[in-house]
Amino acid sequence: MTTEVFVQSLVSGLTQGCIYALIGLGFTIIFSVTGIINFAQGEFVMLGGMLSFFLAKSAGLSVFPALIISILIAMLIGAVLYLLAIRTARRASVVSLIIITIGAAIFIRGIAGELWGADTVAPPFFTGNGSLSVLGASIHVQALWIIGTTLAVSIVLHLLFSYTVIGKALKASAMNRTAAGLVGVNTKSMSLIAFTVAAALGALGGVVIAPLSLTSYNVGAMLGLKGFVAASIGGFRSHAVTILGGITLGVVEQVTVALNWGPFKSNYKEAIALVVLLLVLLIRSRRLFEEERAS
Amino acid sequence: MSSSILETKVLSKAFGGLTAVDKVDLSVEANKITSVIGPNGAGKTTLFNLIAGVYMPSGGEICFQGKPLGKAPPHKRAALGIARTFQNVLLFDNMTALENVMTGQHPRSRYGFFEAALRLPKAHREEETISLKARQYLNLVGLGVYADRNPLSLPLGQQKLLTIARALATEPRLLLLDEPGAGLNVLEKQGLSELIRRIREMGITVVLVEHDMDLVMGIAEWVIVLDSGQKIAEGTASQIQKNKRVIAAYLGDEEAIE
Amino acid sequence: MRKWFCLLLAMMILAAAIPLAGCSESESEEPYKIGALFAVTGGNAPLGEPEKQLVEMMEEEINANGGINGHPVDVIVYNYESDAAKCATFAEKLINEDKVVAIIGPTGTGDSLAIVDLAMNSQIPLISCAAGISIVTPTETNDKHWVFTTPQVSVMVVQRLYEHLLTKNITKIALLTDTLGFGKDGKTNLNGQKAAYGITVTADQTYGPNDVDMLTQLTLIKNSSPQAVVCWGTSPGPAIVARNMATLGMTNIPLYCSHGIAFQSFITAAGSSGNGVIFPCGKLPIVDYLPDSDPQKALLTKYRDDFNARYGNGTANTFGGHAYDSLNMVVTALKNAVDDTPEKINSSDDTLQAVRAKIRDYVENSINSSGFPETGGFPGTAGVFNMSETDHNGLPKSCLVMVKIVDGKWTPAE
Amino acid sequence: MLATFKRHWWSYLAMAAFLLFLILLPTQLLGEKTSILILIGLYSMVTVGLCLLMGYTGQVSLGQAAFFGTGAYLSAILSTRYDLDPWLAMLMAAVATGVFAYIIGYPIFRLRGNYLAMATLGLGIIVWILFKELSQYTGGPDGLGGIPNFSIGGFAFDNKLKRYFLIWSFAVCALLIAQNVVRSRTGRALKAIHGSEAAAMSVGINIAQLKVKIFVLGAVYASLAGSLYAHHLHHISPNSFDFMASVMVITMAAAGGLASIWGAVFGAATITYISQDALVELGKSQPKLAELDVVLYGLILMLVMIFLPKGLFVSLRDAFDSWRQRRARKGPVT
Repeated sequence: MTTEVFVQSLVSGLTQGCIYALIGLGFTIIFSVTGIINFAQGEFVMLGGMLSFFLAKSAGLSVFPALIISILIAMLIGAVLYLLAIRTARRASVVSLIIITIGAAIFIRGIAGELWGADTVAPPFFTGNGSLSVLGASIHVQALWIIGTTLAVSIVLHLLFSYTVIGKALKASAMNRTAAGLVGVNTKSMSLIAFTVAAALGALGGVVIAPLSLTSYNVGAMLGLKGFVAASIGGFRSHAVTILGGITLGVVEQVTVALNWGPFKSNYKEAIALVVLLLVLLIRSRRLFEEERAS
Repeated sequence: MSSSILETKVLSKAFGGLTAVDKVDLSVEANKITSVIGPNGAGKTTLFNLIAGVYMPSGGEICFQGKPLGKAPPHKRAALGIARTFQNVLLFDNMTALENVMTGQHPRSRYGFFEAALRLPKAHREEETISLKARQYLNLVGLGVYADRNPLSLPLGQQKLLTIARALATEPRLLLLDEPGAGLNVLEKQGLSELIRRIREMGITVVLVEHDMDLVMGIAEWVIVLDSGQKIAEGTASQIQKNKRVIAAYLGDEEAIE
Repeated sequence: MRKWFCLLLAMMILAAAIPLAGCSESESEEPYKIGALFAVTGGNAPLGEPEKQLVEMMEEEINANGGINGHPVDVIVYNYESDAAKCATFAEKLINEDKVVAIIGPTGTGDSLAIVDLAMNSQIPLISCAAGISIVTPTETNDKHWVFTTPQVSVMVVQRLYEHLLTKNITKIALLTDTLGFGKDGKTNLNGQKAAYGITVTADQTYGPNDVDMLTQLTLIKNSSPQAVVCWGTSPGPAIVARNMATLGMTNIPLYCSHGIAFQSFITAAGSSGNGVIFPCGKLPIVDYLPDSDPQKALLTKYRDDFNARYGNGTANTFGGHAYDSLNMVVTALKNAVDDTPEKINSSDDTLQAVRAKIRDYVENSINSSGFPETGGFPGTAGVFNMSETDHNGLPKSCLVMVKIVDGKWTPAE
Repeated sequence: MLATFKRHWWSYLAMAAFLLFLILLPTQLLGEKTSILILIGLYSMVTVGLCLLMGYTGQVSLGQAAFFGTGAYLSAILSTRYDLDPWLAMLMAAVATGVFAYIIGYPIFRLRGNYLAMATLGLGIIVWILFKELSQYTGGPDGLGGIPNFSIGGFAFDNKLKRYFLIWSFAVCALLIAQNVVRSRTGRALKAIHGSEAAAMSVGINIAQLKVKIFVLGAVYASLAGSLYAHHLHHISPNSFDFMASVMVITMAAAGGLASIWGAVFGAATITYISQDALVELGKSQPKLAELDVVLYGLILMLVMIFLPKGLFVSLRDAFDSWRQRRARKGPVT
């Protein structure tokens, strides 16, 4: 494989990986605070992309207002999802919660399909359709936006969790829900915040990626899964590792394409993420087991 | 201590930094009621978990009836004849009281998947004996009338008795009781001591971890005192009551509490 | 808790009861019942949705113009959500419960294959909207006596593309196909036909449905220095490919796609990068360039204008057209070959069977130049059909044209 | 003793009534819906397998469709590509699937809760991808056709009614076996694992082994159902075994109230009816709602789980029991 191809695969992988990372962060935040895996997480990516497009198209908004509003709407939906579906299902089992969020995913996807049809749409680029080349590989300007956004998000999250009251409260309830409750953290509102933030992250990912990858009402599921892999690499605890995990996953996927070798030339590429998932889970299993023993 | 049923040799268990059980040598005499006491965090429950096989020791070994237990998992040790109850009860809330006790018969019944799936006579016969025995143990602890109740609908005292019945149903040689008295009223505690004596008379060795000194001193024929993971004393109830180190440990503990 | 429980129960009952209510609704006059199976949601939604829309539109139009021989027509459309199993269940439903005279659809090749045996066993005409030739190729277990299909079969599309490439002296091509059914099918045919046309494949890449970009694949392709890139897939893939080729500055290499991009949405999605893309397709996109002598022109123009008028500009596409052709065949058959009233048809299973047979025979024997001598065949959106006992597709290669996108408009490439 | 006997006596009566009902259904009551009734039978088998794992043992599996699929594909491939007798093909498929489940069972059941869920999900999707990619065997996305009927000697199961009885006899056996297992010491052990793994171990239950055993049983059930499915529809394609298929099975289990054998049948029936019939009919009579069927499906999923976490069937049964008890209290005490 030539350096050109290799570098190109790294660049594409990084771009793709950033999205996985953003989605993964959503999973991590919700899970660490509520102990719930939100199977509807991927749908927020779809919502972000579709909303931004249709706000720009129908309401004639320019890129950034559209971006803000679509994220706000997504956050609203995230909050509603928590309040109506998750909170009402008191002391529901893991299974129930899994099915509830899956139901929510199907529901959101269905509504989106109804509203916006099955066609693929291409929101406008943030700043033009340019691209610059590095070592013979090309990076689209939008890709820079994606990478930049991910960077910004990770910094903001870090600050949020380390220096703000809410952040600390979130952290606390992530470490130990009951304890956090005892020291006066309102875990319910923490869960609400977690869902809202996660929705925002997903939507943000959707908005920045859509101009490049294009989007349609049914892109959520697979992206969600990739995001989950990223999150599981991060053990649903560490934000940093989740981000790294996402990026690694993206890069690995692209590099296998670059290898241009037998199996990976086909759809088996899609399976890579899942194999990684299984490996990570099984490798971690002993530790997870101990954790549960301890608690 | 010739006829000891359980022995630990320099038994240790460390969790990361702290050593919960520290080079403990002890020997439990058969057909006696032995009590392990000690202030909170002395490592009593950890000791139980080591004996029951929930934790694997980080050092030393445990011998049951003269044979080292090695890395045998909990279910194997139950089959060997080590039964236990839990501080936090842990009854099966998805079964009736009777069925809870019936689960205890698991290691004593043989029929498997296929006999069960096809309802073969063997399965039938064994089921009969299982439920018969289960009822006996239920009656033994005086809960016969609650056979079809959901365990969680019973008051704590009876829940604790139920766990004892469940443990007895495994037909153990050694019964480990983890704070059976906690949360019981005076009357219930008397009943409990009675029950424990009766169990001993059935030829079952009883080891209990207990905070309630009156209960311990009332029934324990041998008392082992742990403090911060180490065995600081052992002897008969009266000997222990006079033991300086024990008193010190406890006073320290008392002060800490107040 | 209890009240929620009641609420939910009520909902369940509702879900169960409404259909019954629906059944009790009876039209003033009994209609001819035609069944339709489309993947309105799921993987094939972009194809299934317009098909369903077309059918709804056409049904209204027919009934507005007094129906078929004075009888209204009722097209029962089921959305099988791109699930072959559901497709089979609904097909049985159409045959045994709704007692339709013929089935049009399904949307996908696999889904069609899933019910061809059913069509044979229950002896009902099945006029598919999927492009896999295997649907109508007889097998030892199924002579496909009852099965027809109206799109230009994919192998023919590939041949048409290759012929065009040869006229442009292009013999070294790179393949970039999607990993879904459509792309895999294309890949198979592209590789299967290349030898016959003396075409060599320099690179054979695929892309997943969720790939953000195909830059890596395209870089590999670029390095294999082909004369042209052939991208086989449905949106969004090809649009991304077009954009990525621009990003990589591969403007000197022409991009050829499949009829899978014959959507307005491709042009909007690909933007300026879409210009210069060439693909084989039915005549619909370039209908305005057709000579008035062309037997399809009037029909295509009407189809496009009606569809756009109803569902918005640029929504008319070739896939809705396939549903149009399939339904049109059944309707024509009912018009010309069936004289029984719907009442009589529904009176007994024998009469129903008889009509199903009549329709099948008509489609096989009269949807061709003998039935429509003045147009040399049955004009449809996909082409002029000449069905025969041996050809249940009936489309000549000539019904495909090469379309080139120029300034965001479809224009003839030849 | 008396109580348990009473319960059993009731269930024998119920069983007889159920069998009679099963015979009447296609012949007298719902002949035109036979194909849906068949699906209900098949999904009941899969769902019961899952209930044993999820409801009784408390272990989640989001990949059950994978076993359904392997059963279907192995059976189909063996009987078409290698001209094996369908029965033999079905047997071999079941064995292979069981072994497969056994091999992956041990590592995967070191996981719990959400992690187990995701692992099984990943596994399910990997298998699904294999169905699509191993085109030379599976026919790729277009699927595999021309799958022969079952036949005993001269008698071929060549129409729906025959297959209905074939499939339901399998389903009923599966149900009975499951019920016997549940009422045995194994069943108690399963429940014990669900109740408290620590306590379960303390009474001598080998939880790791038992989890895998029941996982294998569920897989074999799914595999058999898959084979029957393949030889019933004669054509299979990957979409029928994707993630959503697994979700559907879970929904059926949940709707029936995970820890209930008969609930599984109820759940399978309800969900199959809603997704395969009711919503479609709804769309036919109310065209506006036609597109919304998927949305409604999602909505129903959420509502059932939110408001009836114990599932429709169990909730109904509980309601009925409490009503009976209230009446009993009023009545004379014997």
